[in-house]
Amino acid sequence: MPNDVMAAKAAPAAQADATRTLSYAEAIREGLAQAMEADPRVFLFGEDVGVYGGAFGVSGDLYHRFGAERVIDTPISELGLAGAAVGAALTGMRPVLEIQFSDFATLAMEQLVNQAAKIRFMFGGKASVPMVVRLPGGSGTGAAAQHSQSLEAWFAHVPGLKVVQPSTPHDAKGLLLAAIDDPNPVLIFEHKLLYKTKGPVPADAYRVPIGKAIVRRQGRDVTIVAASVMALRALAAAEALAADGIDAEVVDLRSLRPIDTETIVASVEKTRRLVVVYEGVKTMGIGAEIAARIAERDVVRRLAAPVVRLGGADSPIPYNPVLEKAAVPQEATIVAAVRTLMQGDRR
Amino acid sequence: MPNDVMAAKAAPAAQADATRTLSYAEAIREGLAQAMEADPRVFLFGEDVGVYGGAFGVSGDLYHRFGAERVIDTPISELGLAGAAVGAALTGMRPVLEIQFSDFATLAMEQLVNQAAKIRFMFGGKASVPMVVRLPGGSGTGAAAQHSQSLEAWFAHVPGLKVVQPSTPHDAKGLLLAAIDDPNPVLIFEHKLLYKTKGPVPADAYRVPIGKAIVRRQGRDVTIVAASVMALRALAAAEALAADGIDAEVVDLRSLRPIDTETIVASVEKTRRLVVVYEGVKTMGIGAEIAARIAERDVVRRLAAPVVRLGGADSPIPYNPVLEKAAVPQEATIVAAVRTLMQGDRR
Amino acid sequence: MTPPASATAMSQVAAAPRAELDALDDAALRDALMRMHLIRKFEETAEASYMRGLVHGTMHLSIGQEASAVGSISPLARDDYILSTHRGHGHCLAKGADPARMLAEFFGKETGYCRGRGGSMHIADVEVGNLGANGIVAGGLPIAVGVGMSIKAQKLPRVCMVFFGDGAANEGAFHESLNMASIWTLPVVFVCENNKYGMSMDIAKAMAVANVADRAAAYAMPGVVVDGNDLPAVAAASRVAVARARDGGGPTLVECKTYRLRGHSKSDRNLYRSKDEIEGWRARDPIRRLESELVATGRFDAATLATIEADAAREIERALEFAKSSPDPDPADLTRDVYAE
Amino acid sequence: MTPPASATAMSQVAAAPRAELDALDDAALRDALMRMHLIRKFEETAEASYMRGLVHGTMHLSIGQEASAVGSISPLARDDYILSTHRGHGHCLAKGADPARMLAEFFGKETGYCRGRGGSMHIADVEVGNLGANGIVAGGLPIAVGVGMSIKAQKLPRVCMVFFGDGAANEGAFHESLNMASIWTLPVVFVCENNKYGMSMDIAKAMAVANVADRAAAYAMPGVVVDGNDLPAVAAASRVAVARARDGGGPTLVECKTYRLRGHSKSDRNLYRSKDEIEGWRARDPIRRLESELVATGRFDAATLATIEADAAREIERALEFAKSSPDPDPADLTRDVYAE
Ligand SMILES: Cc1ncc(C[n+]2csc(CCOP(=O)(O)OP(=O)(O)O)c2C)c(N)n1
Ligand SMILES: Cc1ncc(C[n+]2csc(CCOP(=O)(O)OP(=O)(O)O)c2C)c(N)n1
Ligand SMILES: [Mg+2]
Ligand SMILES: [Mg+2]
Repeated sequence: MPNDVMAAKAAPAAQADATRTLSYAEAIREGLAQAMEADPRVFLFGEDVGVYGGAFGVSGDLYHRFGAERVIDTPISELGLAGAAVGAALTGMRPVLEIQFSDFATLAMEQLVNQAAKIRFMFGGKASVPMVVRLPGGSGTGAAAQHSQSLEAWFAHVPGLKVVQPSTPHDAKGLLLAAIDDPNPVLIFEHKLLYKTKGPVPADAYRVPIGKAIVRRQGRDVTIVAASVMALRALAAAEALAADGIDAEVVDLRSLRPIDTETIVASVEKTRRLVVVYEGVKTMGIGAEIAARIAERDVVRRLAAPVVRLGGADSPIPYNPVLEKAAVPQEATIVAAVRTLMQGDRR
Repeated sequence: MPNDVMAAKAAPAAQADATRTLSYAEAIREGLAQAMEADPRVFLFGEDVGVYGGAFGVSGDLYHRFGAERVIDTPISELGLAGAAVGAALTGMRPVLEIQFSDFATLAMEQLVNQAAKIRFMFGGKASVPMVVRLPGGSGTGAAAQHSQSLEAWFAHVPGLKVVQPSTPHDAKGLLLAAIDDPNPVLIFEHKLLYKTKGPVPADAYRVPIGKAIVRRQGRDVTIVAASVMALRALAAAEALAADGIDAEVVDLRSLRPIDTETIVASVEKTRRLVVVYEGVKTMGIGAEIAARIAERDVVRRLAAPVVRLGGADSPIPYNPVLEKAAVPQEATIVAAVRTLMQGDRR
Repeated sequence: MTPPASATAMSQVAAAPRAELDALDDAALRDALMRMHLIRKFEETAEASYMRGLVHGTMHLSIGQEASAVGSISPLARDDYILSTHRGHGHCLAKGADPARMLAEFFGKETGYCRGRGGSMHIADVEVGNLGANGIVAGGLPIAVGVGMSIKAQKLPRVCMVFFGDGAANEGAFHESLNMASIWTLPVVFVCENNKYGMSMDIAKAMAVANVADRAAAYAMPGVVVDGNDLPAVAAASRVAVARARDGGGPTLVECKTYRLRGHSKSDRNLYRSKDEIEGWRARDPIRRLESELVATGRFDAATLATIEADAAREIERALEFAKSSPDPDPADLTRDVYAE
Repeated sequence: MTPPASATAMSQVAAAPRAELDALDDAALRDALMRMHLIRKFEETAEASYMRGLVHGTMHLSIGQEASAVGSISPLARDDYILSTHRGHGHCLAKGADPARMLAEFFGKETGYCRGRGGSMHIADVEVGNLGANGIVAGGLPIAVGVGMSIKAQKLPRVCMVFFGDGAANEGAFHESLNMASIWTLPVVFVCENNKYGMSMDIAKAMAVANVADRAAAYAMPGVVVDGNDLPAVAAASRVAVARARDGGGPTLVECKTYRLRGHSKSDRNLYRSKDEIEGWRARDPIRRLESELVATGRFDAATLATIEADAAREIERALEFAKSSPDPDPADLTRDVYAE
């Protein structure tokens, strides 16, 4: 059912027969390969994307298929790499940069935020910076505080950037191809826990539009807005809640900049209840913006209950696996929160 | 009147006689001097803070008063400087780092976010990082897109950091001294437009507590939450609105991490209307979090109108002065938004 | 840092023949001198306009550094790229910008290079390969690496020249960029304009080596020190570096020792340097120095020099008129150019 | 990079007398050998525990690099500081950590050095001056500058030693840190453990100079290359650098040429290097090499060596028992140590 909704919106029926089951990592690799085949301007670079095949195996055999000049192993120099993407994009190329863990974008903020995002505007519209940055993020792998962050909200705050966060193999490929087409800098937050998840992926080089959320599950009683791995947890929670007779609608954000406010508002208009689920730290995380967009619209006065935000704990991600799980929303957290919300016994 | 409220909360009456009128820059300088006099562990460092006296004249004569070993001119190496603050703080010093423009913190995010904010937690509580970073921010000086940002929301998203944003000379000094006392990393976002503004400043080394907002003006009809220069614009707007018979309450946030939710909620409980004013980009700016904190509390269902967020435009800060003003809320913007809100004819 | 020995020597023996000067024909010299005058007069006019409140914000003047900008850029073709700095008016004009559209930008006008959105610190002139000034110290260096990768990937016969200051050489971006340009043999020329200070910080306090160029060895790339106030010398050094880059030889680090005669920006009180030092360098003004040498060697006569200077002055007057009379941007367009469609 | 010539030579002529070995008395040698065994056995045990699912996440083993850690740290006193890396188990043990509390940390236990919050990549042992491993490549380098400033400001007779890899030497943080340490003459020793690869990236592709130590000249600081698999040689080089730092002479960059015999992390398939290369380096195992030399020179007999190794093995067994039997943290404490009060 969720996949039907998705397919109807994103993948034309004609390709249905050419749809295989791929992992998220394989889907991204296929997208990269198709982009490189179609356009000589596209190249992939980053730490260990070549011979090693990428820290998470995403680039895999691309180095052998496209050669060392289009799949480029680099020194460990994140700031320089981000700047190199800017320079290449400014002068006719379509660079795709992998930043090995999204946490290391902390070293590249200057180039991403002061240069990539602003050059077009600062130059009065006379240049554009069509670059893509892939950033594996999120917790759940025991990699501790410096390798598990969910920093996407920072970038959603920056005009000039686009930010997407695919939750399925289908979207991972389609959003990547849309990002490579896009004349603006696009950041793709991939989730480490998703790389091995599988799903249907059309064989052709389809695009998933940037800026459009998708209703993964239709429901009457409550809207759950989430993205990335949290969208999958929300879907699982919705199935569990269905057993209780609670019919949850699940909106997968997919894009964090721009945000598809219309889809969210339409859903909340219907359900009159909103739960936002996100892995980033709760305070100033993406759920703050979703909640605010509801709070500033008339629908806020028709809510059956206050908005519920389930975000990351107010702490760095701990190493211990039990603590690590406790630090971000899990399926059970979502189920419990929605049950409480529906029962109306709120804090 | 606003000052009465403030003085009552923050400055003991006993020091009233020793209160002078100082500029915001002078108040910070006095705080730095008092901290350095009282504690040999405190030192100031950063680009051009010495002989030059600071890019905005904040350190002034401190170099001559305390010498080159406690007021240290540095190379242009923001990442290294932030790390140096971490190392000094870890081993017994109380460093105060000036990052010449807050925009350059983009180069220092790694050390601020991965190291300073997380070391205590990652080490299981066995160390602390008592460092202060001063960051002049904001627009209004014609310095264009790379020297005018308001990035404080990023840091408010990071557990382990504290973030303050003083709007008056009084708070600039008092929050600085509290920050230097604090055993955690504290970021102070100063506003370039405020450095020359004047106000009453007690002579003693008083503290303004981190984490406490202040009601600058009491009112019945609408709550305006703002910080830094926007708090002053909100106050001015409130006076203008009073002429229309609209009685606005103005809450000056002062701390962005932690946020004083209680003060805000109490005010909104009373006025049932909320306008959040902030200079950072509207999407994912600090107003998103304030709006969300209301949206997730019961008071949301008693609002007389949806929340209004006035934030920075969805663009980098332009150079042209007319565009530059148009890119962030001004007094007139606030007045107009509140009038519309009170009239009830919302979008 | 006292003025480089060669500079002192040169200002006295300008009449002696030398290869660097001989390498430039009359047209090249006329062009170089014209551009140096344009830069000087442009900046003087911008400064006066600032004083009169016609320009807001701040600006960073390169008065005294004209030979470095013009000499370095002289071997570049129109489709070669440059990346410039906050002190970039000279680079922009040397690469061929129209001073009228530059000044219009300072005035915040819609006719400016950045339609009033960028101002002095972000002037770009993409059509002639100027990929922009930069408000971030060392911000252009990593971008140059990408431009070099792009040139190489597209197999174009182009070169990218990136300017930065002595202060910028202590940013991490410097290190990462020179390293990448070196390992990938990119067609990039790194030009350090060492004017002795990073704002108020004396280079002698900011780094422990005598020359920024000494750091080239850390990247196995040639490092060249040149008297940055000596136009023929700068042009000669740049020619070698540009040829090397264009021929696939990889990057070079060229350091031009020069001096800014004005303060760092409009708020500088010069507390960190002496009047004597400033006057010492004023005596080595790159424009007057080239003019003396041209007269002393008999290449140009005084009348020719006067014509060149007058032409430059007229050009800048025209620019000022254009800037003043140009329209302001429409605030309704504020967010128009944030994203490309 | 073939193994350094001295390494090859050394493994053959270990019986010849040499100053580096003579400089270490029996107690020092016993201690060094003990620590190297501890590191080796600790990591083998950690690896086995990982395979058995007792440790989660990932870990970066330094098997093969023990001489570099132990030799470098050998001249440090308890109150000297170190800053370590993601490949930091050796540094931690060499500085005096209890392997039981380390292993407990890997097991995520409340008795671990970081109470289970940090894991392998963030182990710190502040009481003995170990300011922590670091998950960010080159992340410790800027921190070392601050520690150096702190030592100097407090006029303490201490030294800070910061470890980093060859890959880290291409981060901007490297450049900024060495520059600041140099201009301020800080008591910092920079130890680069050059194990030939940054993850899969061969140093020969990642930088154009032959040695990381060649970059020291860019900061006017001594740069020393040492055979990192030769404990007495590392100890000797470190002694000089530490003494220089302690005596106010400023920083030194010491480069230990070594090799990691295991993969980069637990997910490495070794696609970027040959079996031959690995085996070539295995023949230069720093522990066996020191043992051979000790026997050949008659310093220790085989029985003594066996005792040392057995002692180390017992210590690690005890550690494993401790780690296994320790309690887990209480999830209710999750946010307890985010802020200091
Ligand atoms: C990253 C960054 N840090 C600091 C500044 C503030 N700043 C602007 S110019 C400057 C001095 C730069 O010195 P140098 O590179 O020598 O260039 P110069 O101004 O001498 O031409 C400083 C500190 C900045 N713009 N960017
Ligand atoms: C800033 C940053 N970039 C990338 C990584 C991922 N990473 C971890 S270790 C490593 C290789 C480091 O190489 P080197 O410095 O030589 O140390 P080694 O692993 O060889 O000991 C990489 C790329 C990281 N942890 N931090
Ligand atoms: Mg300079
Ligand atoms: Mg290595």
